[in-house]
Amino acid sequence: MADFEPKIVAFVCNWCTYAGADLTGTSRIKYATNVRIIRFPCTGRIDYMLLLKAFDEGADGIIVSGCHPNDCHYTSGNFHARRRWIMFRELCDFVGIDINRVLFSWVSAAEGSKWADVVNTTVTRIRELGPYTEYQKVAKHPIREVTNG
Amino acid sequence: MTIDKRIVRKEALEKLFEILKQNNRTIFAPVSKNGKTSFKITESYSSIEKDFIQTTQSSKESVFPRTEKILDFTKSKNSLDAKPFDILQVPEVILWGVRPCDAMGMGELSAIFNWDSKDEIYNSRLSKTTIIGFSCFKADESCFCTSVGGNPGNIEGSDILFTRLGESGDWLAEIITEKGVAIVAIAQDIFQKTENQDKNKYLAEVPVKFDRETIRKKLDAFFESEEWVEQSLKCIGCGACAYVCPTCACFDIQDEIHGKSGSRVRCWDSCGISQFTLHTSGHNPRAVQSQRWRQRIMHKFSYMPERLSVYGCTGCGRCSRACPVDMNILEHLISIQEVTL
Amino acid sequence: MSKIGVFVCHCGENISATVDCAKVAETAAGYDGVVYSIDYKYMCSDPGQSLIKSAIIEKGLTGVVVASCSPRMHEPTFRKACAEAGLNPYMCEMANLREHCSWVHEKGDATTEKAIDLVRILVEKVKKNHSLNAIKVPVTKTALVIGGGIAGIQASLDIANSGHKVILIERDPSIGGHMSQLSETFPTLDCSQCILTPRMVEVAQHENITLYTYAELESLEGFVGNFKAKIRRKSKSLDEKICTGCGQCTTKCPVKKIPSEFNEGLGKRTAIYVPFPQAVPNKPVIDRVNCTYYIKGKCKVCEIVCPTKAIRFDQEDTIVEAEVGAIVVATGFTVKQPDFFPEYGFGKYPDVITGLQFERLASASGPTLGEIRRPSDGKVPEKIVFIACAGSRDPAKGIPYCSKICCMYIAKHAMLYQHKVHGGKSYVFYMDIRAGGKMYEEFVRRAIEDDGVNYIRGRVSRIYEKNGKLIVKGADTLLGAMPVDIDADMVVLATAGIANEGSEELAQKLHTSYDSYHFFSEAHPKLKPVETNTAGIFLAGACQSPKDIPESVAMASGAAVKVACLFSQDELTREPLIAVVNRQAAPVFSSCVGCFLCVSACPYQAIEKEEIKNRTGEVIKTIAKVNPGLCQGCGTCVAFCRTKSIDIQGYTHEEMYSEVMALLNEY
Amino acid sequence: MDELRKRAKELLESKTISVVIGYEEGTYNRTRALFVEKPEEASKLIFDSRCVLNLATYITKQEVKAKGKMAIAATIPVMRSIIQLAYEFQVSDKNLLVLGITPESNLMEFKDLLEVETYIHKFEIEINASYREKLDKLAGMTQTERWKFWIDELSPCFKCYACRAACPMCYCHRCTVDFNQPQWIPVPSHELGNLEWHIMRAVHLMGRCIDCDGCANACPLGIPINLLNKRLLEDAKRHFGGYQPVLKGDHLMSTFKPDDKENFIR
Repeated sequence: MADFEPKIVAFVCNWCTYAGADLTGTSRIKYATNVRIIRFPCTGRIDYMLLLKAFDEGADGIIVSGCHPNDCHYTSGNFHARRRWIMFRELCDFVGIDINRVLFSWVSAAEGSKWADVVNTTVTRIRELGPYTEYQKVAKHPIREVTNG
Repeated sequence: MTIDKRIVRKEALEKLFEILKQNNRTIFAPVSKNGKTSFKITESYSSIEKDFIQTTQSSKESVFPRTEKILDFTKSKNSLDAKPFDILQVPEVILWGVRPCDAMGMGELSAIFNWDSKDEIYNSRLSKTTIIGFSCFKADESCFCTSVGGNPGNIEGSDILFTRLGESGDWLAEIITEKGVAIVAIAQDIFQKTENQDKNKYLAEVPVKFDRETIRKKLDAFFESEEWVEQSLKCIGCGACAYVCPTCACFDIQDEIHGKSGSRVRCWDSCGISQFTLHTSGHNPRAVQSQRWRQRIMHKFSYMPERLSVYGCTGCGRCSRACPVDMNILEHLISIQEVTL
Repeated sequence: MSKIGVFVCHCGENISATVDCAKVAETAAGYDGVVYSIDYKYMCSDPGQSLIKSAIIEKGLTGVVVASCSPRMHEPTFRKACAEAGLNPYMCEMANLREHCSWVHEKGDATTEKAIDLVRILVEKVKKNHSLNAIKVPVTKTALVIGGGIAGIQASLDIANSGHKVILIERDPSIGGHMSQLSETFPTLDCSQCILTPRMVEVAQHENITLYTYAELESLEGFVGNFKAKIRRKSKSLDEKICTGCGQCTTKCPVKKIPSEFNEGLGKRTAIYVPFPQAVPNKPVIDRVNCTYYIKGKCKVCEIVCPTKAIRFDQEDTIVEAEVGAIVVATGFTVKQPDFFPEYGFGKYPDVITGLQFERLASASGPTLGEIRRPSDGKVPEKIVFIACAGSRDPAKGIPYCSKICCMYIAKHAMLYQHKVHGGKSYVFYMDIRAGGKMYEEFVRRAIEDDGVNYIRGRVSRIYEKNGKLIVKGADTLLGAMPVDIDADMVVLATAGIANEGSEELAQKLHTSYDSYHFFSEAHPKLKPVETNTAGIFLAGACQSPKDIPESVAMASGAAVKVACLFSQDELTREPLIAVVNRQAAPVFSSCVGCFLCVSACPYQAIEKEEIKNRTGEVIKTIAKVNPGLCQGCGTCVAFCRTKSIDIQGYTHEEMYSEVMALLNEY
Repeated sequence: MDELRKRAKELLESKTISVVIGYEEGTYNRTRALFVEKPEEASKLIFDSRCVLNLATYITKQEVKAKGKMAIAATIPVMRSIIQLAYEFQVSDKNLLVLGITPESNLMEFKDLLEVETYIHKFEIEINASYREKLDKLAGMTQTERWKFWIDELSPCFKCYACRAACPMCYCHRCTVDFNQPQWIPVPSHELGNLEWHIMRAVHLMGRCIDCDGCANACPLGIPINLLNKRLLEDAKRHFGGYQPVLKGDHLMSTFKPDDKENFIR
């Protein structure tokens, strides 16, 4: 899979991880180019449907990251998020979605190097797993002329 | 044309299946799974369900798929390039094991799809589908084809209709259309000449339960009846009845877009679902389930005969079997016939 | 049809060194809806900004994407620029090409591709953006200050002096708090009451301050600028208007043996009492628990002796409702009653006392009129031992933190003792001496060097009585943990400062958070030390953690300024990035079905019930409604709502969805 | 059964109740919902082991609600649904009287929903052995095998939404699938559309599904979609101590504990 460049979407909160990623920048720490960040106000805002959409549209991996427990700018958004993730992750596993492709993390505004590390670990992991063809086959499934049978 | 009748020996039926496969036709035949029988692309004769009264879903899907592409498009900066679905792509299909009520349903679908404009995609699918019907030697209490102008051995809609000749296990084949003749042509020795046979004694008993003409006439004055409310109170408004129905043809148009390219697809819809008539404004002309239920019955037994001079029901009884809350169409039609205005 | 402008910034070399900015601009120009796309050296510079402004005007842009640094850096800059050119500021988005791309990747195609993606994501988002207007909420320019200690007093005075109304409520009969109990104050040794009482009087006389003593917060509703507070004024069994505070009643009251709270139990008071001579207001209250009349139903001596007939035995608590715009919580702290030190024999030996009790002994207004006499027999102690960290810094005792003030007041105590008891010997057992602060270290040195206080670095294992002496068994860790026994006449425990009782309950009433020790939590440990997570509620003094006087006063003034800032505007403007529940035409009204599961998901109690009524006034539907004053825009409800009936402005379903689509598809 | 008829008759005669929701003999040896408004029709009411349809689905149906105060013949699953619906402000003592039917098929009338709550809390929500087995079988598969299993099981789904319509908790006027700005769930019933529809539904039923199997029974194509909900019930139990409908208190998914345990967030 040398020529395989994973597409990875990162859903992050504005106050901790986004700021943390900014710090990675200001500290000029280098990391893989495969990740694209989408900014949310809080991990509590991250809709599980968006994770599915990312896979639908061809993402090979997903990072979801926010404030450490007790650090949430909104006091408890991340606690709510955590509970949802716990359940949603179980469900995904049960329907056979490859949960190794979704990496959850807490990255604070002060953890610039951790962000770089999170990105690099994810990219390495996804490289090993390869493109998520299993899902994409279903997602990009050409609408069959006759869908029964 | 006078219908040519042939005998097909018990064991020869499988041969016919093989021959059709060799002529690389896509064959849809009834297959059972989770206790439900439905039409699936079938490779082997053995996998075909032989002992069933009726499939869960009708065979309409081969001519009117639940989801079908009608065009592809690509947007570029200030233009849009649309590529309509190429009807030449439609495959040659054999529908094997269709019950007469389903075959008859094709005619009713055709009436709908050719009512105002001619639906090219539908028509090409139908023209490329050969329907091999099998008469019913069994029926259940949901069946009422005989009340809606059909019967267990009805040839209407089939290209070839097989009727099992009792214990012998041999089959009477009625070659009804050109497509039927074409099949015989490629399997000459399977279709043997025969003296006239009376298939009726081998057919299932389906007593007549009501008279559709009476009902049609009655419905004209029935619109405001309380009966609709009575009947539909237990209806939970799903689309099961419409989706298993051989003649329901309502569809929704959806665009599936990925960036600059996408496809426009048509997919089944049902008048039983409240969103069906919901306006953007929030107004819903059919606000309650009784109005939706009324629409279903009126459409099949009043509007269709009126506008398309065909009825929208072939008595297959699928909706009654599929209904999660036991809305039984036969029961309701009978009570409509009996209730005094 | 959107007309989007894309402005790619080189940030000097910062971006252009690794990203091909021209290519980014060029590619963006190709996107549907992009009518203008350009790269420039410094977008944040004046020429850069005017580039954007003129494009908005000339091309009639409906949306702007600035591809430069982090929005956390320059979003305000560019949104302001857009606004100046007549484009709604919220139609401007920033793609973070610097912190998230050019600075973290090497030069190359992959880096430029990423930059292009980041731009495309925001181009697609901004197409879905809506013009938003800042939210305006009215402000009631009255502050509620809870707690009449030095912090509460300072905050009240500062707010009042900035021209705003203040309601100050105090749980006890008099304001003054702990500071009024203190003798002298470190590091200057000036008399606590002498510097406090003028402030107390000022509070009582200030035209902008309404003072309710013997009162507590009953409940609080509303949000920043618009709180509704219910205040319970406990019955004083007295008509304050006609009471002259002559003191007849207190001198005549037959119940004289009640331990005085003000004197930490070392002195006695009567059932109808004024806590201390300089109390404000200087009018008595009847302590119904101990009053003979309330117990036995007869006595009424006070009523008889009262020259103005001000006593009201049947008086009931009254509830005052007040509308306030901001709240300062200054409920202070208390000290751990060290009865959980069986090893120190507190309670068993009357001469083992707390630091606060020592303050009373050393205070001229105290039970001994300022002479250091031990409680048991009134004898002047010749040897006295002070034990630091009694409870503090002791996880085993449940108080891992440092109470901060003890090191200083112990030094002060020892010093006062040395000054008052000539030839007396004083010892201090300590773990570390924490004397950070102006003139603090010097103060401690003075105690050790000039006044000869013996500091012993070590803990005390136990105290027991042996022929009239308190044997303090300790160790000197600086002498290799050599055991030290001192036969003391008196022992003073510097007991840990802890959260006031009921602080947890109060925090819940206020919907603010509190830490694991039940001290109130500040919004940010560094940058928002006086704010809480609830807008409009501020903290002052030791209710946030143990503090000395200067710190409390400084914090109080800080809180006061925050309140003044709030009150300096007639309307509050808030970022409109908040949640809204959709509304539709009748008969739907809203897709919300009113399950109200969102209510528990909201960290701010911002979700209310809205009843939709028909013409005849009957409720046809009850749906959720987000209170724009309370909502902070976290969006937790949005991700939770099944029907997707709540959406959050600035991060809407459509916006976030199109970002994902844009990220992964060809455009 | 006679008790039920008798009580229904009384309630209707005394006009304290305008409609009694129960079961009647249906067609082909099936039972179905009956709405009794006239006392004399109370005799049509039946109850036996065939009565598995979750009648709670009807108490949020506007046409039924419109009739006035409802009484409902409620088995334990139905009662559970009612309590969850009450928690979500969809029914209340004001418009509903519960005629409980105990596992021994005895009538048990409840003064109010509080009593119903207390009663149902005597019974844990238990996943029966045969489903247990199915769940374990799936748990034993590899991720890819599970994926194949579900894609294959769900592919026949033609989105008639019978599962939704039959579910008492799916009372929303506008379901997420009907939300089209953006179109979260593809409308067409292709593999992706089906997968996402059923995942979404399962998520929305977390901490709300009382495991009545109504969805699976309703599915005309016999798709075992209730396995999803059952699995989530299990997970809720493992992670958060399980789910039991209540009238007041925290909702499993809109609340949290600061010490919720997980092992996957780094």
